[in-house]
Amino acid sequence: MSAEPDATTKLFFREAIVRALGEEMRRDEGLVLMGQDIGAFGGPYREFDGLHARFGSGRVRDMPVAEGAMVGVGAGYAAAGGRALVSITYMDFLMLALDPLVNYAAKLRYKTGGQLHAPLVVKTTAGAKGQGVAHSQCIEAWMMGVPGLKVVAPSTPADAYGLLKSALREDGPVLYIDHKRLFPMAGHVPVSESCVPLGVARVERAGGDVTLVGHSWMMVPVLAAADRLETEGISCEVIDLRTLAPLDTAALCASAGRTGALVTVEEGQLTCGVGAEIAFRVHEAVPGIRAARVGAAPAPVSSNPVLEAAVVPDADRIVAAVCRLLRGKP
Amino acid sequence: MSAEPDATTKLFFREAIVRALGEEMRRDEGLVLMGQDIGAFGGPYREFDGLHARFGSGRVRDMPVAEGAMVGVGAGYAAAGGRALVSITYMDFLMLALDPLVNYAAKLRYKTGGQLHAPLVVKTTAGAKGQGVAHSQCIEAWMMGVPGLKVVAPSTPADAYGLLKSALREDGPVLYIDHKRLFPMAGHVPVSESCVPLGVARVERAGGDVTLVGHSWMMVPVLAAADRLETEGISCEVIDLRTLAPLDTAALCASAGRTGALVTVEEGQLTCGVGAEIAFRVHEAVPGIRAARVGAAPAPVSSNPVLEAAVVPDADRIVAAVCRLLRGKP
Amino acid sequence: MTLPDPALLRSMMLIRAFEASLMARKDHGFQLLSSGQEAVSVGLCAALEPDDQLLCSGRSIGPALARRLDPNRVLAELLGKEAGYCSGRGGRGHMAAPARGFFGAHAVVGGNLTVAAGVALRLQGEGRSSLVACMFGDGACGSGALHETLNIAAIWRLPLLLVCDNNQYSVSTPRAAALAPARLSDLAAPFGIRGMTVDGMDVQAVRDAAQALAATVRAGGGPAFLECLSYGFTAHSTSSRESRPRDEVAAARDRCPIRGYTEVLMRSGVVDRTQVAEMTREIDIVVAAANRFADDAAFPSPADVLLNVG
Amino acid sequence: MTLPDPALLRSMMLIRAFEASLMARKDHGFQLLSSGQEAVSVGLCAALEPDDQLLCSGRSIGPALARRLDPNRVLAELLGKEAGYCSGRGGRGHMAAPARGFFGAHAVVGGNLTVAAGVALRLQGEGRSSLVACMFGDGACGSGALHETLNIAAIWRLPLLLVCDNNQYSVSTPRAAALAPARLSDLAAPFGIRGMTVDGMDVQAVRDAAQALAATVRAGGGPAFLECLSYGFTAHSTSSRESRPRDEVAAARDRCPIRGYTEVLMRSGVVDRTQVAEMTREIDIVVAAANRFADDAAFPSPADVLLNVG
Ligand SMILES: Cc1ncc(C[n+]2csc(CCOP(=O)(O)OP(=O)(O)O)c2C)c(N)n1
Ligand SMILES: Cc1ncc(C[n+]2csc(CCOP(=O)(O)OP(=O)(O)O)c2C)c(N)n1
Ligand SMILES: [Mg+2]
Ligand SMILES: [Mg+2]
Repeated sequence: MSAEPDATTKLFFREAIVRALGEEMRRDEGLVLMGQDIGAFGGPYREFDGLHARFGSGRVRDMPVAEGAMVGVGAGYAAAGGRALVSITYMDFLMLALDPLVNYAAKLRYKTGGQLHAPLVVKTTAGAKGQGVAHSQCIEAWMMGVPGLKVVAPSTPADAYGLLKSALREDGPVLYIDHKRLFPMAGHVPVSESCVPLGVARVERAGGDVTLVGHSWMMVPVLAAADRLETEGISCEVIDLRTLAPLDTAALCASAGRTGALVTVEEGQLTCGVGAEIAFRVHEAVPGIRAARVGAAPAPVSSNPVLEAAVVPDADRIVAAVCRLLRGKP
Repeated sequence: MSAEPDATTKLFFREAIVRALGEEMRRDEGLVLMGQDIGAFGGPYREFDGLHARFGSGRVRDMPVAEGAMVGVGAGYAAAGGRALVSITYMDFLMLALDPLVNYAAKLRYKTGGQLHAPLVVKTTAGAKGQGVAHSQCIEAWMMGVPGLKVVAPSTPADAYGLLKSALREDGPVLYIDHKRLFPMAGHVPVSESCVPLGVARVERAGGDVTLVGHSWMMVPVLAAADRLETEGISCEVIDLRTLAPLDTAALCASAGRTGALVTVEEGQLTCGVGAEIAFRVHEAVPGIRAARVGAAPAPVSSNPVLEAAVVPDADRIVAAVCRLLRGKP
Repeated sequence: MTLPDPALLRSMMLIRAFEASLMARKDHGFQLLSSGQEAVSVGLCAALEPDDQLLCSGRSIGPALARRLDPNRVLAELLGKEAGYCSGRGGRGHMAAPARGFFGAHAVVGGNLTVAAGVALRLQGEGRSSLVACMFGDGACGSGALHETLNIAAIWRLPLLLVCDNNQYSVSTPRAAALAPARLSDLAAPFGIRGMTVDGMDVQAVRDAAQALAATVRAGGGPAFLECLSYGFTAHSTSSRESRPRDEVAAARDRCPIRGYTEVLMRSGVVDRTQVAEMTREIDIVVAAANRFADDAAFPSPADVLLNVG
Repeated sequence: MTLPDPALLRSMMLIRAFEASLMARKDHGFQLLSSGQEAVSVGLCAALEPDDQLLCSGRSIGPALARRLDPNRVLAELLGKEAGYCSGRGGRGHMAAPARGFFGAHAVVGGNLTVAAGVALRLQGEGRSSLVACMFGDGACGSGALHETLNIAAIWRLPLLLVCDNNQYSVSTPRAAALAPARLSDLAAPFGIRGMTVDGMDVQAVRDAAQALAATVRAGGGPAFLECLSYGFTAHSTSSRESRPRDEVAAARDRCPIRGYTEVLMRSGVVDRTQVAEMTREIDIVVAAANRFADDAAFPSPADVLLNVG
């Protein structure tokens, strides 16, 4: 009883992750998962649920609170012929592991003249959800310029499933980013096993007046903004980046070339951010394009509900940015 | 016998640093310097020469190879009412210290509602000079978007002197960046004590056809390129950023508004880099501006002399980028 | 060994009642509680002087109240109100009141260790006999920051009292599965740092050990390491699943530090049943007042989001 | 205790002569030498099997040659030539030849420790009796990476032999000023890891200790920690000022591991003066050939700058 080729099933985001991990664990006996509380506990967001029972404590490894070592051990294991996924609970703590990730894993293939490479996925969770200044940051832009490192950040269960599987088949390190607010979301995922290729953005919605670009959780306010703008007669083309490095420049330029206007949206800081990079590339390819960007206010993200909301972009701010850009209002 | 108000004296870059540190040490008894081999040894580039002898081992402290603790201890000392300068020999190792710098020091004032702040300067050295993939990186762009953190990167002894002094009088953390190739350079420094304000770029050379923007060591190839372009009839306005955060957006926009063309130059990676940010801001203020950026090739910086040179921008590449931009050649 | 002290009991009871009232609120948000582990904060704070500084992990409610912060402002801070110590910006993870000897919490596991060493360096430089105490969990002992801190504190003989509140778990991970040392205080030995391990459910044992170690630290003897074997009565956080064996939790509840110390005090005749009841009533009043204070306090204005950034 | 072995002498002499020839070149670039410290690499490598993996710090010339890499390709790599093991991309700081049991150097101090634990995890999973040896300096003992590695290696009983080549300095900083422990091998004790400290100027002592510890590691006994007390004959790097006391350096030269071991071998009758002279001549030929090989080898083309990035 095989499923229709494009049949789908409904999964929660965290279930899509469990499924991708389970399939890849079965496919590749060398793959080990390492992280804090990912064993019998099933992961902070149950995104590792059941894997410990299925694959045992040799392949699903709880680790001490030692982020530097977690990524270093993962990199060494991967470089020695294995494959590792290391879970860094929150992206803020990735700062503790940038030395092994950036100085070692991302450069390994280059510096050894191709003798070694590190098939390592560092999986982490970004974004604000009431946990305060050191548990809320989005620093993916830092990683987008690291030669040898790829970066993905899905916004749907299907992409989480498909991108994670692709990431787990890469030769070099990949940073895979979830968002705290995505885990409880549900969505349609293909019934049959499949991958989503890295480096390909998705046009989430076609439109003619302006191109809206986002990734991860920001797709939710972006799509809400597009709905509202529709009612005001503004037709938005919405692009979900999915992969941040390498950027799908061609798709972005093609869309912006059609619409003539670009608004980038990110939850992290704007300065040297995702939007700055996209805008530069689009400007080069589409001279005269109008561009605006929406991102965090330049402040830390407090656990304070009022101030957290004041920092993080929402549909209102996106709508306002689009209107300002299109109507030329200051 | 007091000096003329604008009398200058010739100092090597490293001497300018020693002078700034010495003056500020005398001025502020709470200031301590911490770093590897900065004591009797005088620092990797002799940029701490003589300070240990003058101020003693209580205020000029050699530290173990423990970058995370170095910045954490410096932050705690500063937050408790002192002031600290922590020397991280190479910027690559700043990755080991981003947790205390970004997650603690930069957020301290905000998260305590103004009760505490960390007058901390993290001094480090960026850039390529034959030391290989983990001793050559320029990651200043990562730090430019961190709320609560300032970033400076002088290119002359006078600015090193004046910016370091200003940094050492700030309330919050400042990342001060030298470059390996700058230390042996000499330049004119004011005889009388003075500071260079943070946040103010310097127009290094006036011109009418294109604005060239750089910082740190890149000013050397930028100025060389401007010389060569002059002979080809292209007049360059050259801006030295000096402070990367906060960016002197007004000065950049004013110049680019006059010239109509902008070329940014940085030694680090282009993606989400300094140039992307500058270009976005200038585009917003000067619609229709033509912009190009020059930066590292997307590869690690090998110790290999041929490949290092192939990655890092030089005057040739800057000249080519300017010509392409102005002549509209692809 | 010092005498039984009803102030210790009151302090522990305040923490317990305060957290119970917090949990009874709908708006409590994401919290890490100290209930069950009160003896560690309270025993330690009994050894601290006003000029000392205390730092802790994100499990900050016990330490903050034990350090005698105003419960009104603590609760306001936890709920994000402007009247909180950090104007509602820090919350539980970053609660601070340095003017009251509480340099503060930091929610990065192990992240406050090196900072505490820096604060200790400052106090040392000022030439006073004050010390810095830094509380952290067993989980933090897996992090390299502890090693770097021990080494630097030892070579510089910093006035630093490291206090490991070993509640046997890092989220779901049992301490024995995550950490190789037989006793976590053994980690101090190679650095020539004095280490002790005590029953963290016994407030008097904690206080006596903390006082003994604090005395050597104050006397210029350099840092010390105190491990307190404790156990939390609730799951890791208010949003975590409970994963610990039920009978293990029950057994820990049988070793309740408050009940245990009440018995000690009554047995030694320092308090009687009436006085304990009176204390309970008084604490209820304090806690109720804190809740009213926090309710009446305002949230910050979103317009102030950029205040105190740089 | 095993018998005196002329192969150990030859290996040390090769390192010494190789580095001398490198220093005689104008184009030597930025190097960290092993001269004076040859006994550590050579003694350790005598305890390694072909299937083991060796990792080291940026001070990689001694370890690479002791691990029997081809001197031609080592020198080519140091000089950035395409014929080097890493096609001239790694240089001294990142020399690697994993197919020959040399997983490689990493120039971040302490940076290879956690990586080595990961390699050991892989070998463990493959169920062979191979081990991973990781060499690092005394300076690396200040870094938290060591603590995290010791702990993880202990709880997972990894086949990891940690070898501290304690040359008494981190650049200019004396080990005693930077590190509190009396012996650096003491750092292993809290984790239940076996530690030993030996004379790192005595190749036989290093070999015997490494063999003894390697045997327990191979037998599944978990990690071990070997500290070798050594001393470098030249300044930290080819571009560093010498800052060590002159008489200290002179005293260390008196303990030259090569001279010492030559005497041992001659005294025990294993070699005579003629054989040593013959060895010297043979090594000179090898070193001269390496220089010719490296001279003849080409630099990479700048057009290949993006090769093997991702
Ligand atoms: C560096 C870092 N890694 C992970 C976390 C997530 N985290 C928060 S609390 C915690 C448990 C820490 O355990 P322990 O130190 O024993 O403290 P406890 O919660 O038991 O008081 C973890 C892993 C964190 N905050 N910081
Ligand atoms: C993390 C880091 N910090 C600083 C440096 C700069 N550095 C290079 S070698 C070295 C000395 C290390 O001393 P040790 O570990 O004893 O090794 P040795 O050079 O004595 O062999 C230092 C500080 C570095 N490479 N990495
Ligand atoms: Mg715990
Ligand atoms: Mg050394």
